[in-house]
Amino acid sequence: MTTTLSRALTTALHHALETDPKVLVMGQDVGGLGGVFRVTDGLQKDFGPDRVIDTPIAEAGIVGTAIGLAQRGYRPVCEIQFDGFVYPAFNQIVSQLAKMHARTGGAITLPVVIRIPVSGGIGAVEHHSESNEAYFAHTAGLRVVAAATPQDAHWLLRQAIESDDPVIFFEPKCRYWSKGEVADGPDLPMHAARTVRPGGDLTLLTWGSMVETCLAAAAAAEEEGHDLEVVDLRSLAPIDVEALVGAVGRTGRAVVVHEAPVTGGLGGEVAASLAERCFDRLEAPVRRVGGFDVPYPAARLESHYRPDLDRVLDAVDRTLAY
Amino acid sequence: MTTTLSRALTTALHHALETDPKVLVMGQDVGGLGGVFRVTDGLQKDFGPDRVIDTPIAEAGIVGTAIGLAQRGYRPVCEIQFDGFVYPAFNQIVSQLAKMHARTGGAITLPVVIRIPVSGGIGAVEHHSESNEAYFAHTAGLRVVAAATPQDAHWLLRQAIESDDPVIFFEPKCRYWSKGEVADGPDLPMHAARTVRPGGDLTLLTWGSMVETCLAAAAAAEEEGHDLEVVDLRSLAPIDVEALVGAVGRTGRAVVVHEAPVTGGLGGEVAASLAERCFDRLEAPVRRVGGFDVPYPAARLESHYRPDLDRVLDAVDRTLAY
Amino acid sequence: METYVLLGADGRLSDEPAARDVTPELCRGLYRDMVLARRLDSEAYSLQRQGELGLWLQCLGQEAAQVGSIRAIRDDDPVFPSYRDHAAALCRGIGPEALLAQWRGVRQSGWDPAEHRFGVYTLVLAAQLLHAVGYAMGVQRDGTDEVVLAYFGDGSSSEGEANEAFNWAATVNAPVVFFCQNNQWAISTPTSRQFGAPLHRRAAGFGLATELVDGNDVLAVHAATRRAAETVRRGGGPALVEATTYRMAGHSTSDDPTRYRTEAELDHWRARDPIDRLRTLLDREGWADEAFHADLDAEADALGAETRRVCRAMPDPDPSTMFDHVLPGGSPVLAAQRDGYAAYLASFEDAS
Amino acid sequence: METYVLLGADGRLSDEPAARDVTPELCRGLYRDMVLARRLDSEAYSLQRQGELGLWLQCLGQEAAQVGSIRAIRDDDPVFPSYRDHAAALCRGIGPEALLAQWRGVRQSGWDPAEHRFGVYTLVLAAQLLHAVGYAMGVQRDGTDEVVLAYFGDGSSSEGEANEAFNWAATVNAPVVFFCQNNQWAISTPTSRQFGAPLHRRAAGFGLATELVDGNDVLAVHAATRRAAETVRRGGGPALVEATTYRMAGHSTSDDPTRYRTEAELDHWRARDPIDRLRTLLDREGWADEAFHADLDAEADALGAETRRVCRAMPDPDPSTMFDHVLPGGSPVLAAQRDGYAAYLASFEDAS
Ligand SMILES: Cc1ncc(C[n+]2csc(CCOP(=O)(O)OP(=O)(O)O)c2C)c(N)n1
Ligand SMILES: Cc1ncc(C[n+]2csc(CCOP(=O)(O)OP(=O)(O)O)c2C)c(N)n1
Ligand SMILES: [Mg+2]
Ligand SMILES: [Mg+2]
Repeated sequence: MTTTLSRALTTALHHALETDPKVLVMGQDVGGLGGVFRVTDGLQKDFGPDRVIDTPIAEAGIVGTAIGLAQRGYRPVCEIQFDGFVYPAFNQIVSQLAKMHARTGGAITLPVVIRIPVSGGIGAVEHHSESNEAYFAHTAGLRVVAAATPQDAHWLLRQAIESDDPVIFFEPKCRYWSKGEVADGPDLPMHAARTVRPGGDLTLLTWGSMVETCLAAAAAAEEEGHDLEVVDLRSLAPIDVEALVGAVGRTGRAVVVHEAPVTGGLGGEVAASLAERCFDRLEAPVRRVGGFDVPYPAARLESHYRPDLDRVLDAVDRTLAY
Repeated sequence: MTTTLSRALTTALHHALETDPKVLVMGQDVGGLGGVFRVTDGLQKDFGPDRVIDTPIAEAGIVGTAIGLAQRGYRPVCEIQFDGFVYPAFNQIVSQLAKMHARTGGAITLPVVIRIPVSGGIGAVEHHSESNEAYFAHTAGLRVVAAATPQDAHWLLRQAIESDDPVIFFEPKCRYWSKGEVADGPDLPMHAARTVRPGGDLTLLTWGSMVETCLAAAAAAEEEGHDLEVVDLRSLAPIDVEALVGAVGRTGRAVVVHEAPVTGGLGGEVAASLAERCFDRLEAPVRRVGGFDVPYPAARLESHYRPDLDRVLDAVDRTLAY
Repeated sequence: METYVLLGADGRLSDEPAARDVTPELCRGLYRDMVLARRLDSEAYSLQRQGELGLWLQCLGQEAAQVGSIRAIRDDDPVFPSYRDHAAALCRGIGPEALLAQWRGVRQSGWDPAEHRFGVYTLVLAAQLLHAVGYAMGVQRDGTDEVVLAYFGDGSSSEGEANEAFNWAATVNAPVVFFCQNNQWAISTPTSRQFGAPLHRRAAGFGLATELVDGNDVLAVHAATRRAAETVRRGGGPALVEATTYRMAGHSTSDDPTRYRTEAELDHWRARDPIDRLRTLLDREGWADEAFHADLDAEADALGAETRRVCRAMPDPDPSTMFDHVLPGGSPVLAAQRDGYAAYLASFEDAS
Repeated sequence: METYVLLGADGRLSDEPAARDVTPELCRGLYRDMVLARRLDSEAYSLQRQGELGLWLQCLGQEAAQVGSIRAIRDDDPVFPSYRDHAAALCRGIGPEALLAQWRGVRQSGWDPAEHRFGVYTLVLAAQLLHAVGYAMGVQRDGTDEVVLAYFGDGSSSEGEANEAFNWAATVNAPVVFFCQNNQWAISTPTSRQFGAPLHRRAAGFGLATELVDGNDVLAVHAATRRAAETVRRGGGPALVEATTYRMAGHSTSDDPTRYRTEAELDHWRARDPIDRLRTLLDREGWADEAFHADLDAEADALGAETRRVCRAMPDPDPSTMFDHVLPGGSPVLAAQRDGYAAYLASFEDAS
């Protein structure tokens, strides 16, 4: 079935609500409005306001009550309206959601999913274009995934809801309206990286909104005779390190691409792991392409802030030329 | 003057309160009690409750009102009681404190210092031993420093208070009672890394609570004929990359040591930068020694969680043997 | 608590004592402020529709709440706004260029807060309320008598930070007036799903002095805010004014309000339009002549024209500005990134 | 609002209607609970002083607030405690091993919440209040009639999350009773620096049903909590009980309360000891004979002995347990870390 990434999420939520009476959807404006990105469109009509819950504007409250609901046996899927509005919930996520299973010696499991529309590229005002995956990926006790395609949006979300792990689920908002195929079943487990495009000269490692950019860069590089591999990490915590090591072990060259500021970003983790694990195979340093160490700029500058085809190719060229 | 790290902080605060009427100290129990670690001991007596402010228990409130006070021309030094209690303030720190200067095009400066007792090693209960520097170091717009000695505790804090930047100031709580010399003036600017011990065979890169551990490891390694260099990063954002590159460029081998979970930790940033910048000089992969990807464990296990001399030496041996 | 009204929906003044303070000058001034604000708002809306702005959040319908309140405080009283407070901003001399820049995406904020004693917009709900309290603590320490005014919405009141601000202010007796524009909606969420008891009651529970006022009655808002501000100024402790009003437009230009509210509800509020209401009074009392209205029309037209002109004239910022003002103390890492990016951009020019 | 009292500081029952429900059995039961709790508390304190526990937070003086409230709800009513609620925990069958494990540092929590319908302690202030509300929303959805009881302290009430919980509960009409042990202090901070108006008033402002009760009067606490719980159970919406009590010990074994409070204040509260007060009633009414007291002493001694024994017997956990239960779904990265660390540890054994 061909559908948009946004619609692929909606059908995943619909399926989960339909098959498991314990699944709940909750967040600001997820009901009658269907969410500001319409991902929950129609769900309240079909499942009622007790299962598709319009919450007060209180992000700590959303995650905190979801934790309580999960302790009662429910499986809440929370929507945070925009990436920049997850911080009021940070305490509940980092100290409660992430740690509860471990601190109770496994007595409490919290199958809570937190959906976060993430990253830029839609010309939004401030606080609406943050790429904050590194905060969560560094937090032990969370599973963090990033969907880049309708197929992953649908199946990763279903897997996330079915999983007993607390999952931070990132949706690249600039890709909500992109279309793609959704297969009848998942092709990969939640934790696996995917080789989106095979290639022998260099591996581009990326996720979320940048997967498409990297594919475009690979296509452009092909015209210049370079055969780039593109790997979508999908799972940002835990990272499928073995798959990355395997890929870069073959090509010997790698560039990591993400939207978040490079410094302290998850690209550092990827680059450091590869530099350690592929030390003897690397023919050039692992370069990172990402946002600058500045607050996400005003919309008219975002094309300069976000990595684009040219900036990716620039890093690719340097790496190939090394 | 020889004094404890804790006392070196107290005298720095005392000096700041004395010389600049705009400096305020605020936090939970900082007044009559002098803070749970007694860092603010005696300050309220000397400067009164309007300048050394016992606040309600509301961390967002502490940082949020500090932002307002700074807009009014004050220079608040906030105390967060323990590392694990900074998260309720995360929204104010990440979206307001860090971004205000940039989002107002420089119209507003926020000379706010947030002091956070950090890391483990004191046998505390949960949420009292977090090493959460990576969250802040990844946040553009913040300066992040970590003191490891009385000298740095005193002078870094004075520099932080004098600086117009918002500064996250980490104090290694297991070192509060360690003594050391405090000189009559600062020997380094706030952003500079320090070579704590010179050495030619391998560079240990570390900060905060682990500086002492690394020095002990270097001393032990010396007995086996290895000449280890120890570099204290001091500034975690921005990192003094050139100094690190210089050091590792000379030794050709490096191990990064910190208490936080390795995955997504700041060690990844350091290792990735070195692997990129010292690619041709590195004779072995940059190894990282840190906490495991688990919530900080119960006190009786913390000696297994925190890097110690043996774990550092293990990584050193592997790196030297590579 | 009864809603305080001075000028009924029918445009008649009540016999409240405060009605005696209502002068023709006051009414003409408030009327002018509201009319100009509405014009700016509708011009900005059109500009968004033409693609000149990325987004716009209209203050349509809330002019009385904003104008009435900001005109009730002193010019040197600092204000911490939310993001829909264009009418209030205009009263503080913030012009269309400054007001539109953020929404055009050329800057993250439009004006210097110190110059206008009016903070930048805060898009993260309720964060500004704590800043206002902190600022007010500064006022206390300085021993001056400014009153801090902080705007927020009904929906924002559910955030933990809003409640920390109420409690903190009450605890330290901060000179702040919290002003809630309860416009009935937070995007698609009605107040019934936002709180279980009226906000003004909650505020009283925190120990704040409270006013509940008809937010579409600019005279009542003015009188109530003045009362609240004067109590605060005299050291009587913080206050909260809840103004009942209505967001006549969608939440933003991205919103589709027909998905969640009815035409009947809109009609109900159309009949309570704050500008029409004051106009009725002006007309009945003969407090504004034709010349006044003609001048005002001309002024509004000029403002509209200026709004269109300055909006279209705003150039895209230079990419290097992205690196400015990140850390006042500067950073070699950032300087390297700025220079590296400049060199990278230059490499394209060299190539072409 | 007047403080509700049934048993005066002099140990006399008031003529309140609820006093008629006071039976000798009830009093003996509550007395026993309080005496046992105090013994456990003091044993744990001693164990900490001997270095057997890393830390202990005493509930000394707050036994009536805890016992009275938890005995007023049903055994299947879920409880979300704070961290000082040992008397309540004991009433739910949580024994000394489970209660001390966390403070000895061998586990992060002591018991299975589902088994005791008593959550694990929450050290991050106020976080548990939102969990309680969420759990109560689950109760609503299940259509059952449990009432959720959530404990917190006066200081915790300043946190944004506490206020989000009050507001959220009121908005969704969640079946929850918030129970505040207002023990006058939050470490060194008195309530006068924590809020500007009494908490029960704030709670009413949020739309919660409220009770203000003498927290050292176990009978009043029992009656007030029962009243609140029954309102909630009947669907009357959430409630908040504020119990006025006193933390007789330091905040924790790391605290030095002489730095911030006076001996006179302690004396005032010593005269209001909740156990003595009920003892006076039991004695005057002849509701407990010598045998009862002898049995109770023996039971307390046995509990004390058991506490010392199980505490000292708790072994250090195996390092590998650190890696258990991080993610229910498991993780290859974590498994590799666990195996790597085991191999590392084994390398020492091989070496020696
Ligand atoms: C912390 C946070 N959460 C969510 C949002 C998204 N959001 C923007 S406006 C809005 C509704 C606010 O309603 P209200 O406070 O009543 O103000 P109004 O828009 O009605 O003026 C929401 C949920 C946000 N900006 N900040
Ligand atoms: C979020 C958070 N901030 C700060 C602390 C540190 N702290 C622990 S107990 C305490 C005082 C709590 O007072 P109260 O709520 O009255 O409970 P009590 O200790 O009196 O029972 C503080 C500030 C914490 N545990 N959590
Ligand atoms: Mg609103
Ligand atoms: Mg207390």
